[in-house]
Amino acid sequence: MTLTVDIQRQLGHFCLKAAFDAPEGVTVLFGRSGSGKTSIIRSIAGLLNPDRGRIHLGDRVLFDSDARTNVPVHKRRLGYVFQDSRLFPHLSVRDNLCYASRVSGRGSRRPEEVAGLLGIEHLLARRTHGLSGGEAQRIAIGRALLAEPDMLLMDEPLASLDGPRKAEILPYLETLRGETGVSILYVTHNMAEVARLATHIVLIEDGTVVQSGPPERVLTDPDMVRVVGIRDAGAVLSARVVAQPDDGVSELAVSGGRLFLPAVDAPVGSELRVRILAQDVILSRTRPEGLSALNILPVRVLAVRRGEGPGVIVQMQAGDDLLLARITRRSADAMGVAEGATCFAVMKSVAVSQTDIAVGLQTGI
Amino acid sequence: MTLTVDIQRQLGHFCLKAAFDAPEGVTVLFGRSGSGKTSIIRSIAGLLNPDRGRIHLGDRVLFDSDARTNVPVHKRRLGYVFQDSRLFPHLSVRDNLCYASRVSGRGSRRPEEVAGLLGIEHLLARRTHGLSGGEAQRIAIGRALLAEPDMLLMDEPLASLDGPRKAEILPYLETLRGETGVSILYVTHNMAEVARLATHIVLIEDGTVVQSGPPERVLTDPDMVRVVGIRDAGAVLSARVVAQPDDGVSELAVSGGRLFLPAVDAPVGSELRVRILAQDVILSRTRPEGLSALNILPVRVLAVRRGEGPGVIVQMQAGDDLLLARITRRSADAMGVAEGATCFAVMKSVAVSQTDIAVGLQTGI
Amino acid sequence: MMLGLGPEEWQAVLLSLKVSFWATLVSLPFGVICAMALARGQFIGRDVLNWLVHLPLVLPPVVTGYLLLLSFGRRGPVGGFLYDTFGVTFAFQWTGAALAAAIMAFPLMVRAMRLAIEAVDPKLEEAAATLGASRLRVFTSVTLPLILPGIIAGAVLAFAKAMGEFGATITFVSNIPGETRTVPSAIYAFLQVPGGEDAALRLVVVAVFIAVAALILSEWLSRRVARRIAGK
Amino acid sequence: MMLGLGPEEWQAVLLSLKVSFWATLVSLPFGVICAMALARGQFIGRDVLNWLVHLPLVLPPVVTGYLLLLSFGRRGPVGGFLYDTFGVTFAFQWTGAALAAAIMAFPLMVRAMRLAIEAVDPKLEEAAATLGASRLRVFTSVTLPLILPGIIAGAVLAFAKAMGEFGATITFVSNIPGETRTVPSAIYAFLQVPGGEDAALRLVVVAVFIAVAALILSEWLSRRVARRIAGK
Amino acid sequence: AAASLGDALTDLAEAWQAETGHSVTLVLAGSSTLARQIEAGAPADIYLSANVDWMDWLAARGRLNEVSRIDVASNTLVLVAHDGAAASEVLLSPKTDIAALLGTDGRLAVALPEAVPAGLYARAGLETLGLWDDVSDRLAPTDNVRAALALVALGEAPLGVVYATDALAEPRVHVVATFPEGSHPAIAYPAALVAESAEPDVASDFLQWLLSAAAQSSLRKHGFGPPTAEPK
Ligand SMILES: Nc1ncnc2c1ncn2[C@@H]1O[C@H](COP(=O)(O)OP(=O)(O)OP(=O)(O)O)[C@@H](O)[C@H]1O
Ligand SMILES: Nc1ncnc2c1ncn2[C@@H]1O[C@H](COP(=O)(O)OP(=O)(O)OP(=O)(O)O)[C@@H](O)[C@H]1O
Ligand SMILES: [Mg+2]
Ligand SMILES: [Mg+2]
Repeated sequence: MTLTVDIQRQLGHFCLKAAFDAPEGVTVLFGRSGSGKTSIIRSIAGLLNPDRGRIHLGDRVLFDSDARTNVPVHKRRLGYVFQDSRLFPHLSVRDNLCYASRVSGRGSRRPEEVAGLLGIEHLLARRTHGLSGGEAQRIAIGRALLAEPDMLLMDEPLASLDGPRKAEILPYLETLRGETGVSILYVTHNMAEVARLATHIVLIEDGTVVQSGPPERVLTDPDMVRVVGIRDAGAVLSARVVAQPDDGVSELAVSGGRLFLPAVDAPVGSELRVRILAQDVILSRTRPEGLSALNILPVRVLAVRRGEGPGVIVQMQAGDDLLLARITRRSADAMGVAEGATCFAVMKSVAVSQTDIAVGLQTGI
Repeated sequence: MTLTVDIQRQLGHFCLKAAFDAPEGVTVLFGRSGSGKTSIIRSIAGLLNPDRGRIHLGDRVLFDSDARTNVPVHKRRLGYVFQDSRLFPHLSVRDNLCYASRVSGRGSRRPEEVAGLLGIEHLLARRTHGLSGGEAQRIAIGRALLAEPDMLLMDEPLASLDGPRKAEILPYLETLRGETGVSILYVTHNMAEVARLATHIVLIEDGTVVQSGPPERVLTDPDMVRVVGIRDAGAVLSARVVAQPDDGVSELAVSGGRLFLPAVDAPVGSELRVRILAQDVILSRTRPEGLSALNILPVRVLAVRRGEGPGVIVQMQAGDDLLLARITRRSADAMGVAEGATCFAVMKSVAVSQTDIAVGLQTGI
Repeated sequence: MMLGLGPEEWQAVLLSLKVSFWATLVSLPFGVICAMALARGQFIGRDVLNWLVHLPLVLPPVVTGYLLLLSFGRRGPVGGFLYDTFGVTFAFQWTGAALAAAIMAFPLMVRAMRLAIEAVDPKLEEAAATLGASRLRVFTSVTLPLILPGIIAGAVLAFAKAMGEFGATITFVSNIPGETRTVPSAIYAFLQVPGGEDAALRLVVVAVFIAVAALILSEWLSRRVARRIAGK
Repeated sequence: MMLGLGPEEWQAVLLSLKVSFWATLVSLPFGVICAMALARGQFIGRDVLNWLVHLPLVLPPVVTGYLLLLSFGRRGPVGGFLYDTFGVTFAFQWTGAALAAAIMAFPLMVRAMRLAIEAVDPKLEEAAATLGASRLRVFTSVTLPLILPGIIAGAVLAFAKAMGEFGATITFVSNIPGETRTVPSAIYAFLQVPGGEDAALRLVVVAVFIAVAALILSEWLSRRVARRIAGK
Repeated sequence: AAASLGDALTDLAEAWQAETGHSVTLVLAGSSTLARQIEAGAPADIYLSANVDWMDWLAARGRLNEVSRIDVASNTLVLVAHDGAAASEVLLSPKTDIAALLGTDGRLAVALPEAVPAGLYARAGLETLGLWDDVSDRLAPTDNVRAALALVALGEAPLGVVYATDALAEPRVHVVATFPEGSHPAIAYPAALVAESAEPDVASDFLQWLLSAAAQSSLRKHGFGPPTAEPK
């Protein structure tokens, strides 16, 4: 089910004016603190009324200022995991989980099952006082899941979780999507979560959508570096394993050449995604000598963006793929990196980001 | 000022029994959700009374059950940044920031200065309603900083911040420590923050301290992988830049050999720290051929830990340093990796983690 | 018998308990509805409702009683209507005493509940709505449990006030032994006759005892409930 | 003059305003302290304090007035002491009327404030303490502003109740024109004589008008303050 | 019946019940309250008032069986003092310096002189004696005569004007003077059958019985005088 959003709303001095589609899969809303992500999600959930606009989910109209449609919150069938967990203090953990099925009959899953997946079985009989931040948030996620919504709205749901727990829950969210076809609209600051989960990205800045599309495209737009943050900017490329020789170094084909990665745990022929951060790419006008086995791709410079600070962002074409590099202004000038120039991109580090086969193989989150 | 903690407290079924020192610098409390981090910090702040034990800060006794000392919260001179921001709703943002100096005369810094550093100047005149999660948390940080405490207690202060903002605030925290000598006790789930900030690590599990010490040692203890999480486990090594040849590949000396990293932005002779994740290290009994330029270090296996799941964790000695590798059980068996075996560690990826000179050079957070 | 209460005095005590109990119980739902409307409602007449509710607090009880007599008396418009259509009569019956007590206690009840409702975090109600709870379900499953301490406080306050109510009651339904002579009326009667002070004092002690018991019970209940709804 | 109030009636109205105003104002700090003690305190005698505060609610006003007379009268232990040491006397003075009104209104005031205090998030008080605020500063800089709506509600409730207080006042300080004849006492006097209803009605209208004005003012104030403390 | 007759009537009711087996239910409240309630349809058989005006008021509204109207008893007005020694017997005459007896700031306790019967009688008596102007601004008017008595009993007021019956039963006051006959209208207690009485025959018997020697002697014990023959 595709979610279509086109809304406007004035909040104090802040003007929200967002239009985007969230197709099936996991759409990540990404933007800096205060950019309006929560306000958008609240509008979709019906907790904030847009001044005007439309919100459709599949063929259901949730809101339409022209047609004066405004489906009440409880009929929208959306699961909302709040930034703060908002557990009901007067109910036990189990009753919190069962809340949706109690009030609306929604949801046929047993709470134990979901609790098991979230590692909160031992809390079921407890009351909510004294729960740790992470425990509370896991219960909140479980509660929303058990409502079996058409779409899950998640507002930084994992921010208070520790790494191992995050890593455990993420695959469950993926499975959930695969199993039930429920789409997810996901707000996060965490680029690793984006790379891991996103099938679609919406970049928000100052209340407006500045870019949206598949991660491969959005993340390699040099204008987006400012929004994404320099440390998180980088490309996501599709790759195929072409050889797994005995020396433990796997050979991957990308559209622009070959990459060599030690011990990629996937059979020859599998498709996967690799993530190359802009800060891990350096440029050279000549093919570096004596470094034959380092990952080097010939590229053509598409754009050079100077930001504040000493660095520049270079967008390059490598085969059919786009790459980003962040180099110092000084070396950019010295090397004569400019639009149209051809050079070589040297990758300090390449991370396997997501495969279609084995979900267990991702980089650390 | 060193903080010494040795406390016990029963919380429902949960038993907190923690003893550790937090020396000057940034001590990171690291542990899974529900392990008792917040409870420890609350005890230090005086918000939770231990059943028995002692808490000293420098030569000040904050709590001592034997001597019946229990310094009241407001006299402890500790700044506390809560997991939830806890802004005062009846005060403007500016008045929130100035709260400490208003009630206690503590703090001589101007709020504008701190607000500038945290990017919240434009919010100063506002009231707290409608602030985004990140805005609120930045104000909470500013409020605690402006109290000019002897030690800052920070409970996942950056969890709700976006990457760029985090990256902006972190150096400020470092500067702050450098400038004022204020020590920080920092709770986080985020391994990148740990690697970036920690001068000392305390690992908590189920309410007890399982390990504490400098990051180099704590993070390479194979028993700790369970606590740290497999994706975040890894070594931090001290390195020195020994050559910066023209081809753009810097040569770094570590105690166990040489590492080659493209374009490390530091002059020859500088000391820095590199971070090598366990999952980025593979092992080979023979020196891999045809891969001369890859980073390969000869190592001796110190310990092999089998966990649940298909992987094993191998702790190795490389010169004076310790390394961790995570390999599959199958290959460990096939290769005969066992205590005392010598082999070669192949690094898929090495990240410069922290230098003594340039704080701007760290890996993405 | 304890305190040496005579049968007539016991009668007054039991009657007071009955009157106060029913006054509280019957006005409870109205109190909750009023409090909700005042705390959350956005409607014209909200202010009018508000001061109507508070009227019995402001008026001297005698006036309230007199107004009740005028309207609910057997010849009053409301009383006549109720009598003709339902055969219900308040005048000079214990039900009338309960009505008077309920009306006098109503502002206290509503105030207490209203404050409790205003203290409920709307974020929790939002969360409930997103989980599929209709407005009514949100109210019954989240708001109501969370304001329980306020409701208890309101009810006990109303009960205590009903126990002490005198002016409106005696004016409305007089002071008929066994029917409308509640403890305060009985105290009044004793104070009116020479030498009745001792009997009055005995009744005062009983009244205080009952009220204190109710308060202690409610404190305990309230604290238990408050603990529960704090998730402990 | 509007409503055709005679000078004596105006005198009663002004006196009632004065009495209620001072009764409310002077009892305000005590109310806050009591409410704090009851809401947060952990001390022996807490329950005793609680029911002492509630006593005037439960007792028939006449009894309260009589007890006041016994203790605060010129020959009562408290009254005598106050008179001997400070020369303060309550008997037959408007101050006595204010005392009676304050005591009758006190339970209402404390209840309202206590509920407000119990609704304050202790997390904010914790945060204030970590920022260096002593207990007292925490109270004045965080708790107090946050309970302002509750204080206003309590004060207005008390004011309204004081405006309507009759039984205890007349028993304690009798009904002296210009000194202790408040509006309710005046109304009572009118109702005692056949044909006095019209004059009583005029005063009732005035009383209602004043109370409604106070309520509306307080609603408005309360809402403003509530908005502010919600951070809006 | 008027509340001030309560004690005596209780004895009479018991006596009559012993004699005839018919039980009597006494409803005690202020004369005005009862009159209004009977007007509103209260289920009463006999109205016994302390006040001729309210009797006339009801009669004018046709609520009474006029023929049955009788005076049951009479009373006298006395001046009482708290301190027997200080205010030894005085003779009430136009020359009496009541102000001096009151001391510098003492007050004269009376029932509301413009409303309550005892107050009306007291005012008339004082006016006749030419003392009214001396004391009119030194009064402590109360809502009923018992409250005035209590003020004197507690020593809050040094002097008071009350019924002889009240003074008789209160050991803490001393009768210092009796108002001369004729200084005020005769204090009569009229009684009549209520027009809508459910059991007019029994009620009428009781009314007649009240004039019997046995009943009258019982009333005498309580300090009441014989019904004045004076036509009303
Ligand atoms: N009621 C309001 N009045 C005034 N400003 C508001 C209001 N609600 C939201 N804002 C402003 O709108 C902006 C967007 O807020 P929002 O909570 O949607 O941000 P966000 O993207 O979710 O941020 P974060 O990642 O920090 O949670 C913020 O600058 C906030 O201050
Ligand atoms: N008052 C209490 N009663 C019962 N259990 C409690 C109480 N307070 C804390 N706990 C339990 O103690 C454990 C530690 O809680 P704490 O909040 O310190 O964890 P944490 O390490 O901060 O977790 P997180 O990273 O999720 O915030 C949790 O399992 C929690 O449920
Ligand atoms: Mg947000
Ligand atoms: Mg915590």
